[in-house]
Amino acid sequence: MTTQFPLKTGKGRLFIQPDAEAGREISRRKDKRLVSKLTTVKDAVNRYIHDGDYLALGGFGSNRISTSLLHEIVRQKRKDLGLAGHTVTHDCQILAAGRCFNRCDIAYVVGLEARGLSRNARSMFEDGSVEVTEWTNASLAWRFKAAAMGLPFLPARVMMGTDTFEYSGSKEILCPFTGKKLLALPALSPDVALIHVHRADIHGNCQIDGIIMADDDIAKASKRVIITTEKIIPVEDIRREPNRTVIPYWCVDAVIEMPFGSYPANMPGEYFSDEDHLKEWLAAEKDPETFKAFLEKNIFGCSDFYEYLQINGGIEKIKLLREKEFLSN
Amino acid sequence: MTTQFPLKTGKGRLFIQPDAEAGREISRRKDKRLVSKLTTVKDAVNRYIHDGDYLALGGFGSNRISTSLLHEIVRQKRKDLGLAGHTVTHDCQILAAGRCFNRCDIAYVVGLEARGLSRNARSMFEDGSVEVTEWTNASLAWRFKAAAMGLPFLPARVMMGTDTFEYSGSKEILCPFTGKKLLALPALSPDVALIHVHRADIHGNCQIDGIIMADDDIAKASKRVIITTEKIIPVEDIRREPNRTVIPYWCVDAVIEMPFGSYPANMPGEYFSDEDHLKEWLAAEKDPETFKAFLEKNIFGCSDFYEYLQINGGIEKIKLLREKEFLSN
Amino acid sequence: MADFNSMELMICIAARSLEDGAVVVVGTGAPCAAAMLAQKTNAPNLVIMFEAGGIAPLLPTMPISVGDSRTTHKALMASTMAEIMENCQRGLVDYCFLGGAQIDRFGNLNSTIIGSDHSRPKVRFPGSGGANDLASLCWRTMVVTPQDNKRFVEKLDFCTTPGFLNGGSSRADSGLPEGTGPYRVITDIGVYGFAPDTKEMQLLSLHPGRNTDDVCNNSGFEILIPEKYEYTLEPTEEELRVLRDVVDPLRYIIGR
Amino acid sequence: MADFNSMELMICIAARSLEDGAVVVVGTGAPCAAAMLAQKTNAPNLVIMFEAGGIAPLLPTMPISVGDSRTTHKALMASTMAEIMENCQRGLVDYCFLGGAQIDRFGNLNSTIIGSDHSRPKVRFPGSGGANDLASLCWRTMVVTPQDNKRFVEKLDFCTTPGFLNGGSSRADSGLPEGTGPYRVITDIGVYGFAPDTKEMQLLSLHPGRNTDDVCNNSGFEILIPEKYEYTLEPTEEELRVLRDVVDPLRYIIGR
Repeated sequence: MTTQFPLKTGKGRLFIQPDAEAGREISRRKDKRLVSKLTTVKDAVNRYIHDGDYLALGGFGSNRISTSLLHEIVRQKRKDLGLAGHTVTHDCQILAAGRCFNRCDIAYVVGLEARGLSRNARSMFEDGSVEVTEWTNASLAWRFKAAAMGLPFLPARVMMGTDTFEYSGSKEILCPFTGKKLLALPALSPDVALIHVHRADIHGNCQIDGIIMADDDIAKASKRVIITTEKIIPVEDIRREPNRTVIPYWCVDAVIEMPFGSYPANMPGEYFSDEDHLKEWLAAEKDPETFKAFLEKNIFGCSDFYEYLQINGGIEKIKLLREKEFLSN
Repeated sequence: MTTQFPLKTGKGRLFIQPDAEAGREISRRKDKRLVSKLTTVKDAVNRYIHDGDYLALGGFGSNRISTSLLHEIVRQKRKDLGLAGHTVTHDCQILAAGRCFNRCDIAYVVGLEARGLSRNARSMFEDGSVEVTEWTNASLAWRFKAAAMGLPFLPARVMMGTDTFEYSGSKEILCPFTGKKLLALPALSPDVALIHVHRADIHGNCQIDGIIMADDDIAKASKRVIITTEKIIPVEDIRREPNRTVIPYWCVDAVIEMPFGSYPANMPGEYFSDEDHLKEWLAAEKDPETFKAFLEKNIFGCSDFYEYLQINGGIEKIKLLREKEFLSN
Repeated sequence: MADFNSMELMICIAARSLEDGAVVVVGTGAPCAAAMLAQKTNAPNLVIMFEAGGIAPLLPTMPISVGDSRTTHKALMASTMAEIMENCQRGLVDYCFLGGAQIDRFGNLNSTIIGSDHSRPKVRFPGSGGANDLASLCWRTMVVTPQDNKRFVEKLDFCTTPGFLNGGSSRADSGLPEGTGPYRVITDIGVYGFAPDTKEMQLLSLHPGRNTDDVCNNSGFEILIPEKYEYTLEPTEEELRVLRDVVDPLRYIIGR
Repeated sequence: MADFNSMELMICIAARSLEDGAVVVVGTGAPCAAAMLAQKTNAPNLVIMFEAGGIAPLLPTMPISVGDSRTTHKALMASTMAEIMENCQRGLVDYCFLGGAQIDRFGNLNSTIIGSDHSRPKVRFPGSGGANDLASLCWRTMVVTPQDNKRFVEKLDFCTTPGFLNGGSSRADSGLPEGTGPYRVITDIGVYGFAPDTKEMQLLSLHPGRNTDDVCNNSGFEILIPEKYEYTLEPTEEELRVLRDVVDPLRYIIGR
């Protein structure tokens, strides 16, 4: 049917085929009862994340990420994961530390923005360990949105004319009304989404302060959603401010209360990123032995996230990062 | 170019052609400076609403509507307006009272939901005074969203197979990825939008409590936007809760502080609808002479909205409607 | 036998059709009453949505508009019309409830015009509103309507809202989401479903005191009467009590 | 002649290019410094957006990520990545600022790979991020970059982000929004624009102490040198004072 469009198609592989009917079946089967979904990081990773799954990560790289889940994925040695890289920075770096993924829809990877590039993550993309399809931040955000809207595709006006398009999985189409060229972006429905929020009730209704990035659409687009939250709040608090609900409970499969759970990344209004620790991580990657020891200390040698937090300064460190967040230091 | 799709096209007229490039020029020319846009209802209608303009109305018929602006349009005898009818109820009834419009994209018109049908509005649609194109609530909401997203169209999965499609201005297309049939909805960019909100600053940054209906997208889609607000708040209050900003200031051309400005319609968290007055209005329409006198009293004989509010009970009435809103009577 | 009117009967039947944990988009009136009744009887976890944006409110009383403040009273989310419709399009919503001025054998509905000239209709009705969207996108469409020859017609003046279109596989071929369509038509005479192959309306159960002549004589098209059909279970005392005392104490709906 | 380094010079030139009331999407580093400087000098009503969702913050200090909490400090709106990109697509955003590992004569940028085999690149860079989107959708793309033969190349290893593509009308033909494209390339040697017809990069103004040989010798492609070009005005004392004392007192950017 698509030969009706004498237009270009990107040659990148679609790791997830758009399928609105399959998406509908998944939404239909989600549990709509208001039941408690409280669990632990260990259990959630064990139960909901399998080798080969395609992951979407909430937040934006070094801001509001689910560090505790990412560490646990590495500890549980998940392999062959797919990754939506709509700006993944420290989160990508963590998964690269475990060499957990083998394919990636790339908008932005291996870099930590102004902080520099992750040597270890880069090596995975340079030595052929990772199959890549190229995208952009907007096109990945809109691919999630297409799935969230129950559509197989969304039109857009980016990427045309570039190699980014050539190595993407998108297609050129003509607007049925204006006859002008547009890009068609295939819906993206990840197997699992990991999202860290400010507040959630035990059912999974979530509030987020500050920018939402793409998390509302990711939650709706994904087959399974694991929420870590700074704080559990009663459902009555959700019902008091229904305008503040960003992710509704039926999207969510697991809820874990995880104060400071975005550390060492920034959590808006709570704590700033731990730049010293991020620098230490980047530096450790320069030497394989150093990096191995670093990971042993910070991930494999820790039984859980709080041990990791503790060895990096614990609550005292968080207090300093709070001060930094509120610009008092 | 569109003949590439051997698919059906609705025969309804598009009152506004989708044109993403024209929309971009309008966005470009909007004033982005933080200047005061405070004005009066009279001035705003006089300056921004011209005979022949195509209007979108915020809210949902008898909930959170810009009554003061609608009355003023009737008083200033605007003619030949176009109307986006994505559920217009009492608002449609007011404009029909002035026979102000001559074309309408219909999802829901002439009815006041459970309250019954407006005899006068119906007559306009039955005697050929109004050219109509059929749509649905979702398709109109998505047409606004397409324009808000800067796209000429959005795909959807509604309307197919029905007369609603046949009398619409939409087209069938094939999904470039799945080959399956979809509907294409042309973007809708109204000339003017009238939106009533809970709080706005003098620049036009708006907060809304409760459901947003389609107002965020309408504000972005429209060439000009007139905001009436229950209350003006300082810009510092906007900056204190940037998550609550639903309409950003650059969309907005005029801001009018208009407490109780949705009366006799519901304003969530402020006052319930005045069911007695709405019933009186519906009843008055049954007899032309009675209706003429009713309009003389309630619109033409009033110099402004507060005179209308005063003759219908004034602040005492609002106090009763507040009690009703809070379920205490 | 308890004493009840047809509206009470229809609401009770509709309520029973909603299983616990289902998601339903309702309008004002009987559908909303049915959803509230279901929540307070067989389906405490029923999720009620309103097309203007309200999600899972604790309804204190019957809304008068699908966009009024009752629809977000202690709601879990106050969203947008697009968000609700996208939830439906994404397959989240199990049921919608619709009515209409006319219905045909395939469950198609007309709420647009009476007359043959669209530009000069004899009667103009409100139009689709969200009806076409909900019937297109929700898994199962429920129709609650009084039954008579004027409403149950051989041919609609205007097909506002899709049922099974021309029957058979025509709905599936249309591009509308797979596996969707009319599920039950609940009238004051009986409950109807649709034949699996032809998608024609067929009798499922007869209400107390009704017979198949009532079914036939109150329809402009032939309703299939299978050899076996059920008799509608009457509303229980408990259902009627909750409906009358809790759901609609002022008899806005059941007093009609 | 005031004393300043190339980074300070580039930031001051970039800041001057932003007129009051314009909307700009910036990343971290020099572009953000330029936007802050503009706000505090010639463009108090400059609207700064960050691609992750922050809109019009009162920046207390330089963000370290385009998604960190500084980007919504006393912001007018905290939105989403999609919302920012849709603002760009709708034509709201006048300027974006980009860099890259390579740039060609038509202002196309590479931030994806070095090497010829995409599946086994010699060097993997982060990729487009939002660069392709912003350069596709914003009215004017500004590039701020040091200039040398390795960056200014005859042929990109990978065209991540559209400039004028193959020059001439190729960008307009591509489907990208009309009237958009690269506007200025600001380097440590000069400021460049693009020839109206061929869309090739051409010299607009030379920085103090630079000559046209510097322009040519530090580019892998021929930069057009028109008969008439300007000499860049030096940063004023006031610009340098604001940049050093207010915008970047810790010299994160200007100390590079």
